[in-house]
Amino acid sequence: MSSNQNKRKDVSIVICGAAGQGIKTVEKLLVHNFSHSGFHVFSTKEYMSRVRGGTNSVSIRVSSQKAAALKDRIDILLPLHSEALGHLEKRISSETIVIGDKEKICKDCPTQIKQFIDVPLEDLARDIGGKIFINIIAAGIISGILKLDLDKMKKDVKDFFSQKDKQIVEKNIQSISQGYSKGEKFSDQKGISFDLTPWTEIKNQVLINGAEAVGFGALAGGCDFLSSYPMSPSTGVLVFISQHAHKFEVAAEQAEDEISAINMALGASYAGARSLVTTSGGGLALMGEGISLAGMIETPVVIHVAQRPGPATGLPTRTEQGDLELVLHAGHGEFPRIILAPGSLEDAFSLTQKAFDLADKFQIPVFILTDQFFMDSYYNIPAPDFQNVQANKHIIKTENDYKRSLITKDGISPRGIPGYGEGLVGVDSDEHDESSHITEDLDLRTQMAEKRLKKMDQIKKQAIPPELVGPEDYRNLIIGWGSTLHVINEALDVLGLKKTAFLHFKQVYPLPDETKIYLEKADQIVIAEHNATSQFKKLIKLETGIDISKTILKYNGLAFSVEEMAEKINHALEQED
Amino acid sequence: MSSNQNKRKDVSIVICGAAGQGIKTVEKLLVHNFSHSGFHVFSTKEYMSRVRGGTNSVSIRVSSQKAAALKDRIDILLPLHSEALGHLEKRISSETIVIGDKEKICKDCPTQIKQFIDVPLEDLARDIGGKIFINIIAAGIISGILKLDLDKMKKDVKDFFSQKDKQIVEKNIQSISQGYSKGEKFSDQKGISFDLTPWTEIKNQVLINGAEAVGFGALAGGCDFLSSYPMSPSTGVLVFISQHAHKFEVAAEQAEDEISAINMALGASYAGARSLVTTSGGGLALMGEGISLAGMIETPVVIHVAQRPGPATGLPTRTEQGDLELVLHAGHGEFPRIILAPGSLEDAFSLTQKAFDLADKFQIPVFILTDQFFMDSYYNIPAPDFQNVQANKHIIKTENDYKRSLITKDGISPRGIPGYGEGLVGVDSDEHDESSHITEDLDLRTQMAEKRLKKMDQIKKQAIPPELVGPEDYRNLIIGWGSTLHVINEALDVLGLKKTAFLHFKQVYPLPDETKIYLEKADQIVIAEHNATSQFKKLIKLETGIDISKTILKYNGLAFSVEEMAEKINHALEQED
Amino acid sequence: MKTNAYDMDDIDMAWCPGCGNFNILKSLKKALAELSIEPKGLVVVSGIGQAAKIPHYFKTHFFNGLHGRALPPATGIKAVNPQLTVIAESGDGDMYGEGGNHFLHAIRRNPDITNIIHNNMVYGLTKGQASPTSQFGFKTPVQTKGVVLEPFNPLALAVSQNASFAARAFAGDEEETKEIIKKAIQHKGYALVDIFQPCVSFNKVNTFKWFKDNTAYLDDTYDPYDRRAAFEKSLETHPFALGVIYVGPPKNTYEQNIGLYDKDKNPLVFREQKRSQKLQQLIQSF
Amino acid sequence: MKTNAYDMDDIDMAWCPGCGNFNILKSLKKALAELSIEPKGLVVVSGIGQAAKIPHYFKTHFFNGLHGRALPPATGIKAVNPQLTVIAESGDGDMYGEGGNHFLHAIRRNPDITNIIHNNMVYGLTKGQASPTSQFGFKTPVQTKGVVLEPFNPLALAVSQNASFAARAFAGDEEETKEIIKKAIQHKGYALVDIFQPCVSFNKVNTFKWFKDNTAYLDDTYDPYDRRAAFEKSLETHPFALGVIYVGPPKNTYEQNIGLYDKDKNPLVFREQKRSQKLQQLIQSF
Ligand SMILES: Cc1ncc(C[n+]2csc(CCOP(=O)(O)OP(=O)(O)O)c2C)c(N)n1
Ligand SMILES: Cc1ncc(C[n+]2csc(CCOP(=O)(O)OP(=O)(O)O)c2C)c(N)n1
Ligand code: SF4
Ligand code: SF4
Ligand SMILES: [Mg+2]
Ligand SMILES: [Mg+2]
Repeated sequence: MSSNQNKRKDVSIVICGAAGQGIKTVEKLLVHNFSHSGFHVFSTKEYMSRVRGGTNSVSIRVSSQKAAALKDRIDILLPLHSEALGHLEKRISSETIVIGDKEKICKDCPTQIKQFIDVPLEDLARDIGGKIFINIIAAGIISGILKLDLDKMKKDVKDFFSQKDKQIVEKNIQSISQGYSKGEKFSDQKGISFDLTPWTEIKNQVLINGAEAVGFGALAGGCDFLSSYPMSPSTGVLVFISQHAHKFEVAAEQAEDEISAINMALGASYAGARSLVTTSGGGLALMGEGISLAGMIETPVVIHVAQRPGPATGLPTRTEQGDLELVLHAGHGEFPRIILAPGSLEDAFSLTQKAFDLADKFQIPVFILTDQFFMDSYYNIPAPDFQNVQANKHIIKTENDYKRSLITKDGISPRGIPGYGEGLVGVDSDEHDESSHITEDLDLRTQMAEKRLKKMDQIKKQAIPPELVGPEDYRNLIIGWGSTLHVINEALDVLGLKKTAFLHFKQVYPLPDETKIYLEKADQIVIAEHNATSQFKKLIKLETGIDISKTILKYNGLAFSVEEMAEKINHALEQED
Repeated sequence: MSSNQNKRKDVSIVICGAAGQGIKTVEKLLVHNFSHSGFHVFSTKEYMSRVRGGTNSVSIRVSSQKAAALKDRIDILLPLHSEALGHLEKRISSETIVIGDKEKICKDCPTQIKQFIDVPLEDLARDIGGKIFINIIAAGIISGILKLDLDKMKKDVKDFFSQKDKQIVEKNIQSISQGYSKGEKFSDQKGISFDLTPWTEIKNQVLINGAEAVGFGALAGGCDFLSSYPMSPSTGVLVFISQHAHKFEVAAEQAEDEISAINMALGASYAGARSLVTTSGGGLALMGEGISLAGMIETPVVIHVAQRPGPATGLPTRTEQGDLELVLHAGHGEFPRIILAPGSLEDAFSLTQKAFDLADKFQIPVFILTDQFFMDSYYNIPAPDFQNVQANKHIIKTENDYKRSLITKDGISPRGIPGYGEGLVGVDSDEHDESSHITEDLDLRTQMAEKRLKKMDQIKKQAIPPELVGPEDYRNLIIGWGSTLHVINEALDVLGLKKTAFLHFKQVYPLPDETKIYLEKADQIVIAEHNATSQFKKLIKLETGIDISKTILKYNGLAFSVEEMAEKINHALEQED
Repeated sequence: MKTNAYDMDDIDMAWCPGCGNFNILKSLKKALAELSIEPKGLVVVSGIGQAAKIPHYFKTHFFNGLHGRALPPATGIKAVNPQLTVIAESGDGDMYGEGGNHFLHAIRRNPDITNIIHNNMVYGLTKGQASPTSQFGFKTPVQTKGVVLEPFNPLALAVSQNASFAARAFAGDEEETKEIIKKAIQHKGYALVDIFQPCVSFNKVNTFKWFKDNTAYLDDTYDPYDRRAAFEKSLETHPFALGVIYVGPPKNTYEQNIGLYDKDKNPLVFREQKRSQKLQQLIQSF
Repeated sequence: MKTNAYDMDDIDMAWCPGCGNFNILKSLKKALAELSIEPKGLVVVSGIGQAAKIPHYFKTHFFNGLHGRALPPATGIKAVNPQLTVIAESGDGDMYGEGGNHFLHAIRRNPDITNIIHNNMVYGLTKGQASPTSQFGFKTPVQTKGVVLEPFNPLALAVSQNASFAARAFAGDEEETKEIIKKAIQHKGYALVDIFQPCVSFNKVNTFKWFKDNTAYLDDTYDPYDRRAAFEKSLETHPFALGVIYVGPPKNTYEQNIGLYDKDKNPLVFREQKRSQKLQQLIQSF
């Protein structure tokens, strides 16, 4: 590669191996060092639902510009076991540099491989002390190729293994060093180099994943109670908050099941807490009755749902956007709700924070809808602003004649909590009077039903508008929601179409009125979603009457890649209507 | 009342009292005798969620023609306690003949009452042996007025109380007789009479309620396993089947909770049974995950959902059609389902029977959607046809290489069951291969998702068309679904509008293609539903693109009356568009 | 305090005349009065059923939630405001049937709540199906040949999972029931009070008389701290033992275990949380 | 029969090398072989978790259902086809956590199924959170200060509810575990087999060695028919007793109680039901 012109400003590195081979550790070490070196970094995983074995991969992009979506293209591939090359076959091209134990890895090598750097990883590792060091040697090789700061790298390795024996730490440092020098050598000998411009600002940015962003948002939103039952891919949020529960004075409880989780959360909210529940589709399917209870007793709760492919157990560690309709309709009877679907980590932070405010303000369940891809993807963002984290819980001190379910003009009853003021605070899952006592007064029933539903007016007025990216005078409009934000953005960047814009929804329900206006302006609309029945398309049809005819749907459990999205958009736009 | 011209051909009788006063017994005795005498009879209840006290009422219509909807008008009212007249105030007119203990019942009597026949019910009862006989005396009075067959009446009383002491039986017979002679006297003295023409055919008809009709349908449909948890208003079906379980060789089990109920049912279906679950909205909200499982393992199950007002516990003994959207979307992920909503008792029978066939044929969950009004209403219908009750379970004898999840052209895998044939039969809630073994082959995932969804094509083709009542060349179209069939029919009869037809849906999902054609023919469309957000209207919009602008909605827990429906239809049609 | 401090005016009670629920309500009000627990400091959490209507019939904060789900909200409330006295009260179907899993795990979690069950051995509100505690042979419209399942034994279960307190009472004896409830409320930690309650409408077998004839109070020599003895007692059936059957070894309550009330007794919900700086610190470590 | 009758070709097992699950699979296959239970006559029902993957690893009919929900389908299967041997098998989180209520009520219902729990005292598949049986102080990414809940005692619960059979085994001893499983399968009625199973990936405390050091087989003098003794045994912890801890008094199974198999042994699903006439008769009574 001669001139900087031709060099990539964006390197795509993939490490692939079995569960238990430590590719997550490699990911952790690399992404932090890339970002420390001033590069933008994006990293995402696809993995099987098992603890050992199988074939998993981590895709890391290092770039001079912001990159936050998956690319199919692989510049450097480190296969750590014999299934890896087969597993990634479709993504390997003649430009891919494969680095690995040729003999072990390459039984029947994909023919398109043109650049193979044979490194006896296993022998190297064995010399150091055993196969377990392969992953750190691999991390070293990549650091060497990209000329990262070796001292920083060593320090990180040391920190990372700080719980282990001194000897183990030493051997890991040895591994990283050896790998590094190999990498440096390859880079020089084979002329591997990239045009990566470091950007000092990045050092002040933070590198987090979706689970952490939601967790930070919850802490910033004043969450002080969490009850959940572990379920992939939502467990990251449970773990994050549990880790910091003590410091942030959060009562965090692993419930015996999801039904308990949602009902505990409602108890805590009733008593004045800001409660969070985190789960996935299957868990949510068990919480329907509890969600309906939240609607009836007008008690706030924030529910984070990280989607994975269904039905039933489906593919526990894969991604999908297949639970939108469930979240829209979970729970029997009729009551308001809000559904937010972050597209970026910044969204995840700010929307989760906001969710607690909305829940308290309207005394309703508010959903944060993410997915496995979102939960497990890292990239660097400016540190969120933590100045404005004082919660307004909309709680009043009660008087003697306090009525929890008072019928008011806007449908919102002033919220009292037990033990604060002179009043008694009751809530009732039966239809009830203004004091929340059970009633069979059927005129009152009508009033109460209307009171609850009336809140929808205000909620709709305050809906977060969709974000338009691209020309205002678009003829083609691409629609996406939630986690497909970056991939659609980048695909459109790649395509460079003139009259095409992208409308991204981070609030999917209720939809703000301007939705229709945006859609009516377009000649052609294409919607992209990670499900088989285009659930958001249906919602848009229902809310705006507009029937989007072109869909880009993927539901094999893997996230869209930039190339794939670009090709599909292109194809869709070229198709006859 | 001089000429037969002016006499009513349709008598509306209401008995109103507290839970525990035995008005259900009165209802039972009367309706059977009316029908025995050759009259059409319709009877419906509205009652509070309590075992004793409160105010409940039974409305009975006796008629020369078929009558199967609630009328507001009351011809004869028997208030059994002091709250009764207040409770029914809006339905009482100057034509209402009130029969009762004036002093006890009429503290501040509604002023519109013009005809009060004062009977010292309490004294009469006390003379016989106690207040408990009031209800039977009341039944006697009505039988007397309508000149029913006293001997038959006595015999029924005897049968009804056959479990009790001989003395009690005697006193009840005394009560019926005494009431009867009072009634006869009133009829003669006050000239109360009606123009009821008996029709001998009626004697060959059967008088059943919605719960029994669903139950009969299930037995005829080959149901041989039932697992459910009691929940009003669905418990009637559980009770009906339990009562006859032994005779019909049904394994009927009261489960520890709804989650167990649906999962037990799926186990039984997997093993080859025809399984039924009966519940209401709250119970269904707990079954979402199980329903999703049915979708994933492609195992048939029939789920009867008797709706009541929500959210949460709501009004347990009242009626609503508020769970359509929940039934549509219960369960995470994407898979086919069918939702049937009987309008008549005949429908309840035939659709429930059919539900088992559909479930087995397509290996999916099939829902029967009813409501409290439907469950608790009685009328006479021709006895269902039980000739055609041989079930085709679509089960094959397996071969050695049997694959339960075989990918076929139409998406339907031949259904084997364990222990029948040589093959092994597996099902898996994870994504799986054709042998149902867990897989992470993501291309296979796509194929499997498509296989499951593909069944929807055939299902849609075979959807039961809506029923058009009225002129083919309608300009106005009234839409209804499920239990509002008769009330809309009768309201339109009353209105006698020329260009207005009624389109009733007994299959609400998926909708057959002709739906759109029907709707497009109309200039004006009005939809009537028992909910606050017009859920079926939304479904129609989604499926046909047609946005119905006029709605008739009621959600106070009471069923529409004929008068109310007529007035609202009239009003809606007169309104500007 | 006086019992009438809990009285509400002009309420329409949905219980049947003669039902054991009235007795339990009286005992409970007396117990609360004698312990000087003000309505303002009390939350009654209930599920759905006839028993579960109890918080509508006296002055208290209340959370009348879902069928079977009284214990989870009670736990949530206690976690964020341990200063409240929390009672979780429902019927046998609610607590042991639909809510069985929460019952099991609440015992293990040990929140400082009093768990009162109106055990009428039947589903009252839904008109008379068998409940988990229905006795062998009990006939109902659903169990047409009589109950065949082993009757659920809540006391034995509580002992088996080392519940911190487990007692049985009989609604027919208001005075003793009151005493038992008082002990349960005063006990720190999860306290089970299973109360035999005649249902005059749907249980014609287990009547006031039946319960009277088939129960016997523990005598003074009985040692509730002996787990094995408690287990034996909990298995005895005719008569069923009444009184405090088991008190487990001292242990932390759930609220204590949360670890946020060691220094600061102020309930979580009343704390002025200042998080800006902590968040700033935490993000720096990322 | 030979054990290899259950072998499947070319399967990719998702368990970690060294995991106790492999031992259990071996014991189970041997037990089935020795009892001559053919794959064709066997249904294994499981939930979700590492343990719950077991029916994918040997020849059998299987219903791999939802997390926590193995017992209800197992019961449903048995109801309509009692001729099948039915095993409900899952992990401790699945059976005692999410599925706790079914566990409780399956014991009461007494279907003739064998309920095998791989008890590794941790949630394996979801990567190491506490399970109901996790011991005090067990640290995890969620239980950062260690487990504070009373560990769930399945054996004591089973005895408390008069389970018809309850045993504990240790995966480290394939031979004895096989014997215990055989007894459980042969037992008519619900049979619990809780098997201590080391999880080499997420439980570094309760290892093969730990289990070996902290368990002891019941000796020959032990009488499993004595409920009180069984209860005492079930409470002992260091060592935990291994073997058949309790066998309840003879009683009907759930399938027998259904009352449809007294005369006709033919499974419900194979009966040619002729209902036209019965329906005709029934409707006449309306
Ligand atoms: C999810 C759900 N399932 C079922 C019901 C119906 N239901 C209400 S109360 C009840 C049982 C009542 O029995 P119990 O708890 O013993 O209380 P009791 O009425 O006897 O006091 C049932 C099954 C419900 N409300 N919610
Ligand atoms: C409704 C639902 N909630 C949560 C999960 C996630 N989940 C899968 S397995 C599991 C726990 C596994 O632990 P255990 O049952 O002990 O089995 P092990 O993996 O240890 O063998 C959980 C929480 C799920 N699949 N479904
Ligand atoms: S139904 Fe039974 S438990 Fe309920 S109030 Fe009446 S007597 Fe009491
Ligand atoms: S995670 Fe634990 S239980 Fe699961 S296979 Fe691995 S070692 Fe076994
Ligand atoms: Mg009860
Ligand atoms: Mg486990």
